[in-house]
Amino acid sequence: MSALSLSPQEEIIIRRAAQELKPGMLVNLGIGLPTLIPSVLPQDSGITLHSENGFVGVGAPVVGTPDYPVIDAGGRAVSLLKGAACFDSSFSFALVRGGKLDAAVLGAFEVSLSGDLANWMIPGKLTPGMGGGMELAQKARKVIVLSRHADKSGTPKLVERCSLPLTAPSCVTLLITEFAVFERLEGKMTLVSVHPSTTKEAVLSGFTFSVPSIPELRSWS
Amino acid sequence: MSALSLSPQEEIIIRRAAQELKPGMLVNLGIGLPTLIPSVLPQDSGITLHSENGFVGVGAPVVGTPDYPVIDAGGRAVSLLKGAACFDSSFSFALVRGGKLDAAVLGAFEVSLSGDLANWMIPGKLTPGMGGGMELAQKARKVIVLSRHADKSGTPKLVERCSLPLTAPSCVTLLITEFAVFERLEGKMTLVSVHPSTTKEAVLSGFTFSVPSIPELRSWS
Amino acid sequence: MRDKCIAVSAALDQYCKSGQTWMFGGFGRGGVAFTCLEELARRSQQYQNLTIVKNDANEPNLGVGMLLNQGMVRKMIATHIGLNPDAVRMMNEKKIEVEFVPQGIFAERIRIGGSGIPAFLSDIGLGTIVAQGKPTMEFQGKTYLLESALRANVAFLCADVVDRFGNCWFKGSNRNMNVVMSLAADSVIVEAKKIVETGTLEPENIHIPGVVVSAVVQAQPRAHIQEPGGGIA
Amino acid sequence: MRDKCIAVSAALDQYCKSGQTWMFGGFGRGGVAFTCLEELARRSQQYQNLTIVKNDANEPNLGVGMLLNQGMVRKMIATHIGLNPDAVRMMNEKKIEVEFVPQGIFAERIRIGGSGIPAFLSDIGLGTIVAQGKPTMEFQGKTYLLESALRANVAFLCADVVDRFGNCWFKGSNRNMNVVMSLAADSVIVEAKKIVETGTLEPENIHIPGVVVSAVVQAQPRAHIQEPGGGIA
Repeated sequence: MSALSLSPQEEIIIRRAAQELKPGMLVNLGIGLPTLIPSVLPQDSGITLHSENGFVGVGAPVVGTPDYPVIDAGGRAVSLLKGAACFDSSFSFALVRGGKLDAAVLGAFEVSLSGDLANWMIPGKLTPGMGGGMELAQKARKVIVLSRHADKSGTPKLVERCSLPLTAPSCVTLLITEFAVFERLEGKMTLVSVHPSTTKEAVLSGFTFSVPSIPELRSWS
Repeated sequence: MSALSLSPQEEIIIRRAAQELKPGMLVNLGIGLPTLIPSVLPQDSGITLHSENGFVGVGAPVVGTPDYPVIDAGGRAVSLLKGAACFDSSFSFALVRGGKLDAAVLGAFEVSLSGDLANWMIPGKLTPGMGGGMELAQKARKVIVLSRHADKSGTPKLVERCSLPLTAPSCVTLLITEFAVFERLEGKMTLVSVHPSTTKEAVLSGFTFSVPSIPELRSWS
Repeated sequence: MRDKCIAVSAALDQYCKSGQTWMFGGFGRGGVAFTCLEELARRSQQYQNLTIVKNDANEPNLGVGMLLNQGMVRKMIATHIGLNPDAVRMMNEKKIEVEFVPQGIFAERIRIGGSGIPAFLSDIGLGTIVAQGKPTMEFQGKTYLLESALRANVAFLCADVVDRFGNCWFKGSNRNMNVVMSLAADSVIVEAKKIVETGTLEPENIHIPGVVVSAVVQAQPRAHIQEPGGGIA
Repeated sequence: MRDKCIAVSAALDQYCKSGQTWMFGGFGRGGVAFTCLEELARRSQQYQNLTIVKNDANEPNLGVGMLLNQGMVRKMIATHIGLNPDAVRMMNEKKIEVEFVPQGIFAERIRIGGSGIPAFLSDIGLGTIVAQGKPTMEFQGKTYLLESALRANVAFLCADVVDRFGNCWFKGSNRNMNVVMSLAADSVIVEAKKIVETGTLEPENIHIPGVVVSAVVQAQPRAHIQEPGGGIA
């Protein structure tokens, strides 16, 4: 579905994320990794995708002219599925703030132990504006964050406290990396599953602070 | 255009009111007398009529089935003019509150000297609710009130102070009766024109309080 | 996309409970879910103590008027009930409570109720009895009323055309309050005389996207409406 | 109904002045009034010190990016300008002021600006730097930001089809911010490649009624856009 080549780690992440999306759900996929989830979903997944610039029923990317009239929020020309519906921006965000989104799948710079998300700004370096990210992070019923487990220097993306400006506090439901799934339980991001390539101990020992885990980890898939 | 028979007084009122409506104006016509104005307008008047239940471009009444899909705010089946546009109630009143209505033509129980309008409620007798009347009275750029000059007992509809609950305070631009036109000038309803059938003195002497007038009355038509 | 067509009775079984708040689209007779209303009125023993949010009260024993005549309603939130003398009488006899809201504010309170906005500032009704007892606040040197969101447990809508997923299209003036209500209720039941296959409606010409719709039901011909001329409010 | 078609230059002469606030519909490249923007940029000496309200900053030297590159803009109100590195640079060098607004709040502030509502309560951005310095208030036991209306002197919209009276229809995702802006400006200029006779569009399928439109202008083919793929924001 996508022309982008995926690293093995990225493929692990999006395949694990795809498991969280069930038929009948209305889902918004953020720019980057989340956009690639449809490539690993079955053809008729029963999942309806929301594009915050004004429609539900996002279909496959198409090769469009520069003025192609249907683009997703990432600017890609896309098709509309049968049953798709278009609307204006105010209705689109009424859907979001009104709690109609079952899930938003987003990227992250940092996720804190309490589920804060920082994914829109690096002061002095990256200041493009928040777009629709704050509403999505704050109002989707389930906020699923996809991220490589650690940055290039080996520091995990799950941090004790975010150092970057927040997108929304205490909003992350699930953080999925190539090694682990963390779920916010009793207000704390908690290890609930590890990929077969690693172990609970290896994951937990990678943090400089204490990360809770459930006694019996769930199987990865 | 209408099957309703008009009294001579009513015809005087609506003909005088029609003069206030100019090509290019967006106008809402309240239930009752105002609804009859189109019957005295030229075919292509250039005036666009707004129906607050959800469209602009109200055309002539039609003989409709009980479930006819286009009704005006008075419940009459009507046609849509070429160029008409339908919308929902929230957009319809966004137009009204946003100041896009050039004029609203309304009925009245009472109009006060300061331009207060009472036309929705007679406590203990008539309590149907205000419908869209408050927004129309408060937000149309020009509020033109049509009324018989006096009630059956001879008491003028223009009163020193309204005794009935207000629709909106200080909102009336023009009050048109079969004898006179009053315009709100410097905050007071002021006699600006009398019908040829009467005189300035006759009109002014009909009030138990002082009604201002302009030195040189305007001609009726 | 999912086929949401079910029988009226199944929809009511699934979504409706006694004591709830229900919204009904419609202005007078246009865009009113008459088929659902008839089935609801048949269940007058089952559903009591209801709060009804509709622009108007329809007419005696018609539409929401049936719920009133069946004694199912505790409170009505409306803009104008003049075409239903039974409703006016019940209000005056204090058999029902009626909250009147200016029509545009009615639409807007429902719209924000469906938009995650708890309140907005308005100057509509200032200086009238409508403002009495309402919270006010100063903003940029002027006084405003603080108008709060309206929501419901169930919204009953009536479209002219609906597809099996719930995408709606309205003819003429039938759209009225239906669109704002589609977002402002926990469950949304749409009835329409014409139900089409999903994908039939042009995506750009859809007035309510099916994603907000819980169930689609077949509207029945309204044989009981025999006199000519539409009702109003 | 009145024929509002005029030349782009005539529309600008009539409605635009230096120092004004202008709104532009569009999300990335979709629904952007490129023809008006090119003529505006040609008049860079005439129009200075502008406040621009658009979802994004388009791309360098494209769309509203032209106004930025021509030095016409004092302030931008936007949700995301990441696709225009020139805009980011000008912001960082403090050559322009940028106010970032979350996208749905951006749409809503414009919508209420066109609806006679001065402010609304919102919890979007609470607990982030977006909330810093904004007025807050308590409502029903919770804290909210008070978000104020946004309006402009002129709104520039781009429809896919417009009739001579100004009734607009948008394809796909081109509608975006155009609808809310149609009510929120003193003057509204609509451009479209396809201008049809009034009465051609179905009344039910019109996205913006012509009554709010001041002028209709012919959009020109955008020959300067040669690379494939749409821009974003």
